[in-house]
Amino acid sequence: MKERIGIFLCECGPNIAEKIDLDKVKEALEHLPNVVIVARHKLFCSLQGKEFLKESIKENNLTRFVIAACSPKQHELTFMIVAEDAGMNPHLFQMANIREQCAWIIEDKDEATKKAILYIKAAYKRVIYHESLDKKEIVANPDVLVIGGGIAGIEASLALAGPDRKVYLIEKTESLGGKIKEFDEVFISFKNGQSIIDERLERIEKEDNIETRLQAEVIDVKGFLGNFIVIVKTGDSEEKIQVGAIIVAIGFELINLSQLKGYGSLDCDDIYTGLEFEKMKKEGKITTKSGSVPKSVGIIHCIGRNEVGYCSGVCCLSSIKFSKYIQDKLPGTNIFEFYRDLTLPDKAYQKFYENIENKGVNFIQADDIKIANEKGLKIKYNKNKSTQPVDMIILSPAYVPAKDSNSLAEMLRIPRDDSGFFTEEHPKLAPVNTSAEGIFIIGCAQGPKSIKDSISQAHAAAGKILASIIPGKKLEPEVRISYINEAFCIGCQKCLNTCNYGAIYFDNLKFISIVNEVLCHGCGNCIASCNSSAIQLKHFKDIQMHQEIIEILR
Amino acid sequence: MNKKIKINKSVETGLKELLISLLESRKIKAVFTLERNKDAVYYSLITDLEKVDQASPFLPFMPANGGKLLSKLTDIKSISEPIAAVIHPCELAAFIELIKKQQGSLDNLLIISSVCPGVMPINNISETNLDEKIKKYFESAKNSNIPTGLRENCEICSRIIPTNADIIINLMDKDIDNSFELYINSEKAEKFLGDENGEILDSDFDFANNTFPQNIKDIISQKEKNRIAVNEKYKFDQLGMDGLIDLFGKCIGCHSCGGVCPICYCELCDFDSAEHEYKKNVLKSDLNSRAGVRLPPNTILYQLGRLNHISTSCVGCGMCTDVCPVDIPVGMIFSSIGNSVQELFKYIPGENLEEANPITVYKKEELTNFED
Amino acid sequence: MDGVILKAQNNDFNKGIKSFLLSGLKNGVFDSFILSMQVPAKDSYAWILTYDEGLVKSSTPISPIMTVQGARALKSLRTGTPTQKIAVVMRPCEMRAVIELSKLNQINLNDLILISYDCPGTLPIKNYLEDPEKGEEVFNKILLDWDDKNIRETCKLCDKVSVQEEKTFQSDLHITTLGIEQNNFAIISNSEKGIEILNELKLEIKNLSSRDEPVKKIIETRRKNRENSRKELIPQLIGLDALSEFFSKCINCKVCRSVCPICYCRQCYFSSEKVKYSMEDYLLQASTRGNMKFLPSLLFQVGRMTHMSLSCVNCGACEDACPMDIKVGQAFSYVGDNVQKLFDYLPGRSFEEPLPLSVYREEEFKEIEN
Amino acid sequence: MLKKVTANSKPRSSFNNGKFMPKSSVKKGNPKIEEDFFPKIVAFCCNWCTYGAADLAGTSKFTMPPSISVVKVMCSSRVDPVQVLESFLRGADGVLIAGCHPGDCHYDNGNYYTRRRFALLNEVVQSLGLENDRLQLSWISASEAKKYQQTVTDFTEKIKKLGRNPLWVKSEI
Repeated sequence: MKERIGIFLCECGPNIAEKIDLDKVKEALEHLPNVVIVARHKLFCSLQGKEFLKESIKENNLTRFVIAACSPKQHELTFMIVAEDAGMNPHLFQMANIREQCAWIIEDKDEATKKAILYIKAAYKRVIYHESLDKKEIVANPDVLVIGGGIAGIEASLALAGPDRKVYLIEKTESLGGKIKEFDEVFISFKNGQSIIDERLERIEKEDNIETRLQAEVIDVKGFLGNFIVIVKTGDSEEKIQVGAIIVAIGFELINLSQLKGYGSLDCDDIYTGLEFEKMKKEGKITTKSGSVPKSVGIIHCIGRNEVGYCSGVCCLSSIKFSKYIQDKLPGTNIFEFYRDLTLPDKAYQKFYENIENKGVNFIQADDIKIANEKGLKIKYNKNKSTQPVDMIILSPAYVPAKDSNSLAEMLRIPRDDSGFFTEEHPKLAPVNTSAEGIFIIGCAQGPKSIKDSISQAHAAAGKILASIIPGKKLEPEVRISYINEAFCIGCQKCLNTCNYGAIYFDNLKFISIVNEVLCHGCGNCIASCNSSAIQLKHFKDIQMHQEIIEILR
Repeated sequence: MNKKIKINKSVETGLKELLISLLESRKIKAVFTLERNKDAVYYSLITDLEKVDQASPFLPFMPANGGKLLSKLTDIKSISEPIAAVIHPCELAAFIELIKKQQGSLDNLLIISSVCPGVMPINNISETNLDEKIKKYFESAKNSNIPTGLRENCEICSRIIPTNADIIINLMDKDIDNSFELYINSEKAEKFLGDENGEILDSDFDFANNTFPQNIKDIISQKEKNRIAVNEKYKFDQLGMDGLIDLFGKCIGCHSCGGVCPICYCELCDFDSAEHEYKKNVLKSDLNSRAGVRLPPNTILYQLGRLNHISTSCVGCGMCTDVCPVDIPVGMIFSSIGNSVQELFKYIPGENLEEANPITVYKKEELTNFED
Repeated sequence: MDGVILKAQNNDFNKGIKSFLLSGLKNGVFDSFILSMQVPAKDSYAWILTYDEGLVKSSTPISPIMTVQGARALKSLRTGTPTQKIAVVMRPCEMRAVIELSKLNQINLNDLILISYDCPGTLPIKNYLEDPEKGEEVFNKILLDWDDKNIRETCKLCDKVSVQEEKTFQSDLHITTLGIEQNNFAIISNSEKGIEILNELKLEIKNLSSRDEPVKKIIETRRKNRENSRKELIPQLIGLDALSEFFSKCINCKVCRSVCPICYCRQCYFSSEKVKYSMEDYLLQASTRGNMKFLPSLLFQVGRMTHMSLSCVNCGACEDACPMDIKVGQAFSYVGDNVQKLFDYLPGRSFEEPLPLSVYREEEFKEIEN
Repeated sequence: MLKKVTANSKPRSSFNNGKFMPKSSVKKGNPKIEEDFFPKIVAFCCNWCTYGAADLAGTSKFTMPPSISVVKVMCSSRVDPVQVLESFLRGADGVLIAGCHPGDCHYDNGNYYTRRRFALLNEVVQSLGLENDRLQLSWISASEAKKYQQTVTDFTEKIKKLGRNPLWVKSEI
């Protein structure tokens, strides 16, 4: 069958049309071999645009097409669907990005036009070598592994477990609940932390489809979305668990106070971290070490903020909550809250703060807190010019990543940021995903979070999993993947070494390498490792890149 | 079409000026011809008139078979604007053979060739007295003698007339330093050439009917005699197994002969493919039956196999001999055996674009003498 | 260094080596051999795999020329060897290529016993072919006096001629003639496997310190040769003008690649459709320059360097085979030295050293990022 | 469009001396220095980071010299040194490989391989005395649109100073 190629130029409203002379572009493309139509439209991603594209494909019996518009990151999927609607394989088109890479960045219209022509010609040369790719389907295991039995992990487990989905909840310590158990009261309901957990533990107990492993840790992870194989070590025994997705909810730790310098003496009596104070409150009496009731309390925010380089964002609220504790239990105590900046987002926080302040808590902005133990505790600030003696100090140290995050990141092959927290795939668009498909990060594992946010994230990740791994429904892995030209492969296995996914194996009988289509992620590293280019990546074949290079260098 | 143009200039000057004028009038876009730079000689694609000056179209060397190169130039798609190519008769023949295998196209190519006195082995280019040698070469050609120091293959090549070229120049012409003649051998050539180039005369060559002046005929018959003499020297038909082993015993299996061969156009040679790899069990049984096995194996199989693949199309250019690292006279073997195969099928490679390669067609009543 | 001393009557090392090999055959430490042997027409040498005593006796383990680089011969056993204890006698540069190809899974070392020898270099094939009989005579003299007048240019620059304290190549056994008393030669165990074999043969192991001085001396001479020759080579090679002239003679026959042991690919990238251009592409190129060499050769030459220079063992096979006498071996060895230094890698030095491009460190090459 | 560049005149072949020499009617050209030189730069950008940065730079309407032509690859490790070399020999005045910062590769470790391969290529090119300044490896994450603009602009300036890729006008290569 003779190839019939269409080229479509999107005006993108005024975005492209005003910056690129599309008539000139059209003229330059019309004579290309096998091009049967060059057409433009105001907005191909609009309803009418898509309809126009679909009809043009049908009317002209197009076998392939190029669409010059915006970034493929934006609308490649849109046009794939149109192609499919028009009855053609959705992989037989190529986008040329003439908006982000021409119209919007090149000032001179002539230059932008020239460049657009080069890009479109390059896309035309590439599309010739595109192949129809068929969807692949793999059966996905609906079960989920949740690492970390804190509030986020518990919440996600509860949301996910059901008759056709098992959840394995892995907890390092001897009990579920995490840090929240240690909170006496939890903003905004001022419910007891333990009771919040207890409620959930009861539900977990009743839920047959949650299997909990306490004092357990993950020691190996293999596989991919839909088919992970995880080795979990509980005590001395190891077990193999097969799941389709993994949620990481390993929480946080407080920064180690001994690492901190410049705050003066942090290791004196009557200095407590927030968690220690919660414990004291829970036990019912707030006293100094000598057993007396404190007359004045200093609460210091932002401990370690300079060292970690970020605002933990949740300590302000809990610090203010401590004032409430003290006001409730020990009315009349002088309370001093030292802060650098107050972080009080959300609809309820500001009101809470104003309320506390009105009740007589002193809020003092200070950047240079020093604690001295000279005949009683003293908080110095304002370049040592001001001094506030207190009976007790409560510190709000920064949240830092949990200890296991490093080894876990390596096992799961997910990145961490400079601070050591796991990195989400995109801070706005994919806040609970990671770069590894099927692995999610929620709660404080990805950065300091309030309980509320942790729970939201737990639900978000659960929602993502529920929507993507539906029992009985099959998954569609990447189809633009590597393949091997058996005639050219000589079996040196360099590609095996470079593949990060174990997606290439060696066939001992044929003496050649073979690509596992499900495991391949389509990065193309193997191709650059193969000197004879026996291995190729669909849609990024050597010949396509070669053609593209020639075209753009014209 | 039996016409020729007489140009009153030395052959090289005249040809270059002609090419320049064709470039200048934009009748052609580029010239494909030999260029020499110190001790390097290569085919060059020239678009700039000034650079035509540097060309050496008649330098008696063949750095690569021009037919193979033209195929690389035209195999993706035919040329859109005309190009003139100055090549040797065997290169043209190879090109035509390649076109029959869909590896190129003559469209828009203006082929200029010469009645060929032969070329020298490629490594002679570095010789110190080269200019002297070249001078002698042209002296001999002018006097209708076979120059000395040619490629062995050229000494036995009788296909010295490029009957398919558009324009043919006779280098075996006494007067060549002062005037030369361009034979117009196609309609295409007529489009490019006219009165403005020189005096139009009737031709003394009849390429269609193989009628040539006596001096050319003499050279051809001399070369045919040479071929018979060489056949007698090598006795290819009486080699026997030992003779074959002696002949190819040196072969190191580098497959370079195939690499430079214009007829070997395959992307991956069958003999380099996995099929021809020595398998463990074969090796084991070979070793059991023979006591010794040569590594790498199949050197003779490669030679004989390649002979089977290309002998009907072998043009005897001798590129293979020139590059053989162990000095096996590959070209002589292939040319001689190729010649007998071609005689059997009455097929001359490159003679006629329309004529199918003999092993791609058959007649019901033929070759019955091979049946028992 | 320690080793066993063996007899070689009339300084005929080949004979001595062969009787050592045959004693190994008798004792069952070897069951077959891969050796160099004169071809029937007596004008060249070829590799032969044999278990036959007669064939071993007529072989020439140390041959005057390098026709097929040994590693290329061994590569044909890629899919499996027919026996388990094959003794392979090859030059140090061939050994190094064997090690490299084993890392590329082209040679399986399990069934091979690698035996290297002190190599004075080889004759240029072209010189040898002029008069094979005389060539042999010349070479036998070189084996004794190590005079490098008649050996290949690339061999004159090779400092990896023998084993020494500083490891430069890996083999199992090494035959040494340098610094050993007349009419004798010695065998050094160069690996665990080698030690086992010498033990099994129950040979007396002696100290061979007498060879230290001569080995050091020859290595020094070779290094000096290389330094001097580089001085000459660099202005011919480096810089665009020099480089393009250096390769302007190249006729794209790719013989250099065909004889290269490291170029193991079944299908070369540079002969594939992946580097094809259309007429328009060529014309564009030609018209910007006015003229262009057709076909251009620099992409092939420099591209091949990026493909194989990390593993280049400087065996000189390419230079010996080049019909245009381009100093291709010296050019590749110069670039190879540089890139190998960059990655602190020496091809063939050890079985374990991984190929530089198959591994990485997180902290490295910061200086090349921008 | 491309301007015609005349290569340095080379010594004539001795064969052309004397009688075979045409009476040259053509004038000799001198190498011209190009005044308004727009370099051609090929930028191999990884899909996840640098292509994203380029998109963001576009969306942010950061103006850039038209010199850069982007070739999208899924990962910078897809870029074969030979492709860089090919771009270089095919007339690119500069070649940029850009991907995710080390450690941030979408495929975990691809860019470490990229860096090794680049180091090799760089060394080969440098060893041969070709202008390795024309090759650049940069790490630009998806959010670093400003850095992308800066890199592209700086690299273009650098190449402008270096002038036309001399490889492109050499006829013997």
